[in-house]
Amino acid sequence: MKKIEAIIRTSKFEEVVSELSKIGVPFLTFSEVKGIGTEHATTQQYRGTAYDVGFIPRTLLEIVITDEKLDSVLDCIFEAAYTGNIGDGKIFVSDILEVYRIRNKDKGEKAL
Amino acid sequence: MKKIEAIIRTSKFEEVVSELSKIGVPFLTFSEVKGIGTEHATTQQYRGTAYDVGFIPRTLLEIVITDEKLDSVLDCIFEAAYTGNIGDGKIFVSDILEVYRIRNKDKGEKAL
Amino acid sequence: MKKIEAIIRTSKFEEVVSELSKIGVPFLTFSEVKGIGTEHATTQQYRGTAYDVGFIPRTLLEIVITDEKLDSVLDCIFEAAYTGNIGDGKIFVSDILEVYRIRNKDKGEKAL
Amino acid sequence: MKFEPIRGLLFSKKTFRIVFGLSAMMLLFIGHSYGQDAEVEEPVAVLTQDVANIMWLCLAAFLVFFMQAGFALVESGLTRAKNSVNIMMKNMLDFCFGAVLFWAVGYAIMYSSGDSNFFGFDTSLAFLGSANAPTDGDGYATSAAWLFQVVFAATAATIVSGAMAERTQLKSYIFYSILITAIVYPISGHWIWGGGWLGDMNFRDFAGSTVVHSVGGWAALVGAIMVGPRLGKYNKDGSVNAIAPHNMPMAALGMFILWFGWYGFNPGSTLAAVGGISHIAVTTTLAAATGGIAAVVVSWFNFKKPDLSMGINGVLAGLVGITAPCASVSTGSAAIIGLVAGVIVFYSALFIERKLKIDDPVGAVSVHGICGAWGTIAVGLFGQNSIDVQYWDSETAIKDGLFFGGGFEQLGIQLMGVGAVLVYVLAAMFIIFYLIKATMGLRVSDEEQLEGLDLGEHGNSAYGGFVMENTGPAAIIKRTEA
Amino acid sequence: MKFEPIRGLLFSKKTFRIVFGLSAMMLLFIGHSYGQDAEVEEPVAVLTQDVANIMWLCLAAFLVFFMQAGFALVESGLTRAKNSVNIMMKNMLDFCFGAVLFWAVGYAIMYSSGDSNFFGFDTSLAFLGSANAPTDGDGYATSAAWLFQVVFAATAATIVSGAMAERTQLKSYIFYSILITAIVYPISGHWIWGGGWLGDMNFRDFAGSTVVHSVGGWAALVGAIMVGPRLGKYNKDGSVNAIAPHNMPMAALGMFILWFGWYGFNPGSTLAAVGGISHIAVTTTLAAATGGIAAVVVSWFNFKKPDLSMGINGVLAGLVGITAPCASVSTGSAAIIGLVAGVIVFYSALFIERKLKIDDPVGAVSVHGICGAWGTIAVGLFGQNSIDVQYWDSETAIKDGLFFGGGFEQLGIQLMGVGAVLVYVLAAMFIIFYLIKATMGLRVSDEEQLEGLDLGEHGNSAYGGFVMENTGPAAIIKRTEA
Amino acid sequence: MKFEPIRGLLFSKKTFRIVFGLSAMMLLFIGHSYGQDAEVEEPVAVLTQDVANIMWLCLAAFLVFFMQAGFALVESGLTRAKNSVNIMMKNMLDFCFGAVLFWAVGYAIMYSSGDSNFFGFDTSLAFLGSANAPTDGDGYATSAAWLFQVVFAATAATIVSGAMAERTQLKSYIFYSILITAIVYPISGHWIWGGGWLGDMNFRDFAGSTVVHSVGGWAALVGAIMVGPRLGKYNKDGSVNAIAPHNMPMAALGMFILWFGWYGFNPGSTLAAVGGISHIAVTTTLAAATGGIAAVVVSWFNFKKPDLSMGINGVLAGLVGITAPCASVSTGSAAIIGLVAGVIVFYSALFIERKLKIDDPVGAVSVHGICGAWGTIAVGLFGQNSIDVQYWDSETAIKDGLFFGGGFEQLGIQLMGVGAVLVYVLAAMFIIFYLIKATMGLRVSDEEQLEGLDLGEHGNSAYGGFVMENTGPAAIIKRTEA
Ligand SMILES: Nc1ncnc2c1ncn2[C@@H]1O[C@H](COP(=O)(O)OP(=O)(O)O)[C@@H](O)[C@H]1O
Ligand SMILES: Nc1ncnc2c1ncn2[C@@H]1O[C@H](COP(=O)(O)OP(=O)(O)O)[C@@H](O)[C@H]1O
Ligand SMILES: Nc1ncnc2c1ncn2[C@@H]1O[C@H](COP(=O)(O)OP(=O)(O)O)[C@@H](O)[C@H]1O
Repeated sequence: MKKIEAIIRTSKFEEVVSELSKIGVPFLTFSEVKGIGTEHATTQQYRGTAYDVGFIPRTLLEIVITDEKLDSVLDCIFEAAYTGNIGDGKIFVSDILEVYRIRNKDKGEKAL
Repeated sequence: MKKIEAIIRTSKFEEVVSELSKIGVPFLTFSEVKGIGTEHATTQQYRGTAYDVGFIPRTLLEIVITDEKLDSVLDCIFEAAYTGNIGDGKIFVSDILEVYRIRNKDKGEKAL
Repeated sequence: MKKIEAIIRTSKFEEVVSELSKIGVPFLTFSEVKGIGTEHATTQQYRGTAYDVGFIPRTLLEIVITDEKLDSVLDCIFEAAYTGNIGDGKIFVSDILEVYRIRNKDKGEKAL
Repeated sequence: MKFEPIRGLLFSKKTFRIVFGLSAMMLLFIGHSYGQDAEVEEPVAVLTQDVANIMWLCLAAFLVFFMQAGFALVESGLTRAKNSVNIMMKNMLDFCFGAVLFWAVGYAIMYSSGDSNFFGFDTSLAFLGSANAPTDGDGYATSAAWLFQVVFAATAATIVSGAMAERTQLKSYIFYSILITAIVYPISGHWIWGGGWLGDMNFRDFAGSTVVHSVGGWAALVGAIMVGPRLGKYNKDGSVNAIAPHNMPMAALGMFILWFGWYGFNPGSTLAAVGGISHIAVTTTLAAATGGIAAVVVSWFNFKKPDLSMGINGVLAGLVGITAPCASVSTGSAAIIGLVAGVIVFYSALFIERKLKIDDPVGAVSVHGICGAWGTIAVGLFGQNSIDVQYWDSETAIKDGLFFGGGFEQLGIQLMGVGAVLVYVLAAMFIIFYLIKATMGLRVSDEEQLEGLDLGEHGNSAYGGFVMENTGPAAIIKRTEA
Repeated sequence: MKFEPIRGLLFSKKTFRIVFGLSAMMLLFIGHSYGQDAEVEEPVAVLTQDVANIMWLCLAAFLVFFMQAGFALVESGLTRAKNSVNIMMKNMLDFCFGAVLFWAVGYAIMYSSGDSNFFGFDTSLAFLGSANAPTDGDGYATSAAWLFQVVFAATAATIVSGAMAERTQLKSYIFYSILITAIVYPISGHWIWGGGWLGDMNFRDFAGSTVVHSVGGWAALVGAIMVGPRLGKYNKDGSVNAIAPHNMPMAALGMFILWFGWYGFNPGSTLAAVGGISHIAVTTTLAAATGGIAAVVVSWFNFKKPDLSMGINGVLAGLVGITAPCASVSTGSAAIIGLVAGVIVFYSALFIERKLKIDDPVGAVSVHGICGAWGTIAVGLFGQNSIDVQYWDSETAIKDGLFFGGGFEQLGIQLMGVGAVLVYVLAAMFIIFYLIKATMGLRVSDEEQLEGLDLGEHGNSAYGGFVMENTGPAAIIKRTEA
Repeated sequence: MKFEPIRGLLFSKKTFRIVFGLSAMMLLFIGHSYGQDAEVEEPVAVLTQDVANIMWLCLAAFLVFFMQAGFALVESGLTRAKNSVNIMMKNMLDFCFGAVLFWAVGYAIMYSSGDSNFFGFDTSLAFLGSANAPTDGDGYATSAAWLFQVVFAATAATIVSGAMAERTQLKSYIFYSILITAIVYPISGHWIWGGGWLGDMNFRDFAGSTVVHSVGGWAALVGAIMVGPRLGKYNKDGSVNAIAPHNMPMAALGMFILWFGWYGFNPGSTLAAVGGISHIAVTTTLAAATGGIAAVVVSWFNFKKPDLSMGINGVLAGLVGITAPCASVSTGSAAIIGLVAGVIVFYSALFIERKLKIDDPVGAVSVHGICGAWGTIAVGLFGQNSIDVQYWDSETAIKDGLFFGGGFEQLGIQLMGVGAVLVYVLAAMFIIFYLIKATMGLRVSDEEQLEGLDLGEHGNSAYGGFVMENTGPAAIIKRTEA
């Protein structure tokens, strides 16, 4: 099994989730994170002094998936999270040794 | 060494932490995440229009542990996070190559 | 490629980020997490009843990096996040199978 | 503010004169007239009715001024956090610009002497005319009258802010608010309170259900239509999404402040220190209470749960509804008028949102426009000559209302007034918003709307230090069943 | 609100009559009586004492009304975010229902004419009787009296809300609030202010330490006991957990609003426009100040850090404490009464929480119940006939208090009043809450309590857009040492 | 508060006397004097000017008291969430301690009878002297005067809180606030309002631009300098970082409350119930409005975006600026004075922050110190004898100002007053803060400042349940270009 961590634009979140559910992946865990990269946040100002918050609010999706489904999920994210501008985000793929479902101690693919 | 990521019910957080500390694992990192899965959040309504926030607030535990202790930690979570209802959550196990303690540059198991 | 997860003191965040950017790593993702470990949070009190929030707000840095750069990043964090007191935090290193840039589907080291 | 201390006022002749520069006007020396009453030797100064009227009018105006804070809080509380700076700015500026414009122009239109029953401009009142630097009680009375009027004008202006919240350009809003306080509001105000044709017909709008609230409410309707709905409010199939508010306690505090300020709005409209203010305060209280109850109960029944935002709207609907008839009806009638207003506002808000597909984030059109009309009409239904005549002379007092045996006469007049103002305001505001839209534009860009007007218009945010949810327009908000 | 402009009022005979419909009652034409004083030629209208009384009573009532917002903010601020919608709803509805019920029933009980010293019902006052549609100054005076009383009744009712916060069903709360405003409060109110047996004994409770605050406080005590503590408040071993508040600036704003409103509560209780209101305002100010200081200092000493929530309670305790004696004591005594109240409220709150194990989230029982009793008793300790007699006639004025050489006479009367009201309210409220509990239930389910009453009772949440901590009952809150 | 009901007041002789204990003083029985007027038979009680003055002074004082909430909200809103508990505590305690000290000492200094033009202490006024337990109208008038003065003294004290926010020890702040209310403020107050040398020169500061605001503002300047800037405010190269505020709607609400309270501050300073309050209310309104407009427009021009915090400062600057001249200028002049104040406050705030490198988180020095001086000087520029003489007798009225043909005479007096108070306050406050710093210290430790004073001084936090950003001093705040 693989873990996909996708750091995407917050504004693309809705779209990605709905596309994923169309290809049969209606489960994931996400959280609000902040990204530092090439793209910079809009400068804010208070009483005329500008400040750069230095980061951009982004959404981190965490999806654990069987190896077979990996490519379709990747493609789906490429599609739905894309704007073509700097800052579209990254996807990291890593190995997961084991997965358990707490409710019934299912393990492995059954647990997904 | 292994990394355990457990996505549990927020309401079970207290119990899991206290059980873990009983089996000698009084350290972990956690954060507030949101889950999309089979279980759905209660519908809210505003001025009569219902809305489904679409996700459930969950707590993500991240525990890095020696391979020997893995099973006891898993059992402990199975026990303490269990309600038997849909939405009890998942546990993902993966490999960790190396661990360091920043304070003294300890590495490996010593660093845990 | 490797993923570095560093759980550091929130107060050291600024310093770590600026040091990392000096060694050519001006990209990372971070989030607010809470740590349970040897160090405890300051006790608060309300109407005379003390309460221990039981955790410490910490910052989790997530940096994916080429294998060559791993050591320099680690050293940099060791340096910048250090105070010498209990609670300086931990660094976990793990393997990343693949990295993609959503904007142009770059993969591998090019995508970082 | 010199005093030595104030005791001096009472005994030292010198200080006495110092502070009581107006003595000739204000003090009433009585004394030797009491030939047979040897007890009272010294002349005793008493408060004249003229001064008492001025003081009451000022106090009432202060309370009405405070409603500005209430409007700001209700509007901000019922919308999203990313637009809060913008909303506060609008509510501050519409009063600031409104005060200056009403001083320069508006008052002179509203109270232009009776040459015309439709429109006039009395240059002697522009910039407060002689009361600009008053040197007698006459001038002070005019100052007090202006003060009480300016807070009313600002109320009418600020109502629109809520209906156009979260998507309107700041500069367009300022431009609009200048025009309504300077021109639109004073004209219809002149018709009713300034000696114009509606007033001459004995159209009764005691404290402004129509003059203030309906004018604001109809302007809000035009504004909401012209600026269009917020992104994500309506789905392609026409179904409605909920856009959740960001701070309900703030909205509730705003409601309490508005209710508090209304005790200046209605009782102050006697324009004089008279005992009758107590009855007005009672009718105001009861209508607010029954309005709140009605809206909560109806929402409980329809939604299965009692809705706070509807309850807030209900209280305000009751208050708007009783504003015209507050000095013409019994307490029992007031309770019914409020109750009906609470029901009306509920169904009206849903109708406008769901059927007309007009996006009015705070329900301003329903509360102020519709319930303002209801209150004005209610005079023709529940009005009683025997009560009204206490506040007016017998010639100008209303006829009994339909439910009190007076037939349709007063009701007809009320309906005509409601209709005339409706048509006038819709037309005037359509032209104004059309011109603004055509020149400077009304609506911010979609990107700006998504990231919030605080960032787009002001470059910062309302809640530094708080972690906020990263919400897009409909982000993480899915409509299920209504 | 027609005027042309108000200057017209002064000079045009016609308009004059229009607005001054009440002229017969209110205006005093003086003129030809000044035979020898040729200066004053025109008759000058002056403000009669009757109208001045009505106006003062109304103004004071407006200020007291605003306290409703203060209560809502203190209660909401000192509790958790997940119950804020519910708290606002309760504080809005208890006033709404209270106003209607007090209009229909309560006032007729409280001021039933003196057939009975214990209980009566004056049908001529139900639904405000003849003042329902007043046509003379008499009716206006009754309206003003009702207005001032209804805001007091609502205060008593809303006190309970805080003590039962975060776990009480909304419908049960509404039911309770109807009963207290319609029946419980008017009965004991009748005893003291309505011509009943306690008033006849010259029991002194000038502005309501007992009539309003203790009644509310004892009802809160019964309510808090009957509904039980919040989940997670007490551990199995009986030790106490802190349940941290969600918005301290909101609570502090509530305190300021309450203090502000108290200037209507106490000085307004003269019921007349008299110079003595200034002394009452001074004693009120000083007691609030010393109450706040005392509670902060004592908490600083005991907790090592000054506690804001205790300071807020201290200010309110000082205000409640001075409410009964505000017009009977010197400023020095007022400062002492406030100081003692600030100390009492601190130890009382801890005692109730830690020893009695009663969960009163905002300290309502200590502030209103205990300090209400303290203030009433203080009249018997610090009262001075020479001051009191300024506000009452010599027959009904109090005797000097214990510390002013008057012995135990007045103190005895005060103690009897405190005791009688305590017993009565505990009994009445026990029956009421018992019946509510037995029929519709008092407490929400544990699940609902955990996820918050905003979600459970109202289906939404107070702070959309903010990221909140996912707290369970005692979640992430561990008690260490007190 | 016994009544049966209030109707009793009107008809029952007994109750009448009960409440009207003061009848001898307050009631004016007129009747048989109307020989030829058979209509009026019964004696009719009327409101005396003395009582009306007391009531107006009390009402105005209540409004000014409420400003305390406004100050607390503006200060807290414009700073960071981690210091909000501390700020509320300071704003509560400075009033509490201020009231007690001004009662014990301050008032006796300020209104010490005229032995000395510079300093005196009238033991008969300490602890309110005979008005401690007043038994006549004289005592009530003193009580009212004290009440109105104490809220002014507390205003001066609380201004400093904002300038020293987020880094000052609580106990040092309490100590400071005791000294300013007990000694510093009363001395310069005595010079101007208490019969001292500046008042004798006909220096005009009607409602306290200098007496209250400049005193507070200059004290704030010394305080901000002595406590030093917040950590992270200035970089090593001297460049400035923005420290973002945590709650802009809260700050805006505070502004509205302050504006509302100012209607007590300025019109109340007539110290008497006179018609002239309406003109004062109008000048106050216009100056606030133009001040707000000016600051927003200037910030829009300079920053490319309109800045709400500057707008809030602008409104307050307009209000401070009109405080001295409110009863001496025309409405046109008032609009100009406010406009200039709004511009001044903008550039002053930037100059103090960027050039002087003094860290004043809320702009208190600019709003109250600088604009207080501006307002005082404006009397010498825009003042008109013909207006001023309405409020003072001809001997003490001001000369026409420079722009009204009066030359430099009044301007010179105004400048002298501004200068004298500036020098005095800077010197006095330097000594006080120096001594506090040398003994107990002024500043909290850097660690405490980083984690917030709420945790350090009070052991808890303002916003339990909200997820907050973990901000260090300059954490995640990087300055780019100004
Ligand atoms: N090496 C990395 N490790 C972790 N997160 C990264 C890394 N590089 C980029 N990110 C995340 O991806 C986001 C987008 O990267 P950015 O360089 O701005 O644009 P792009 O994705 O188009 O290359 C960043 O804000 C950051 O959150
Ligand atoms: N494949 C997955 N990848 C990441 N997170 C998942 C995945 N499947 C489930 N989750 C997380 O686990 C939570 C619980 O899953 P759910 O399907 O609701 O119930 P159960 O755990 O009983 O199967 C989800 O809310 C989500 O946070
Ligand atoms: N085994 C672990 N798994 C995950 N997080 C850990 C683990 N051990 C420690 N941490 C994190 O590291 C933080 C610091 O650990 P702590 O024991 O307090 O001090 P030190 O880093 O000096 O050993 C903890 O607050 C927690 O967030």
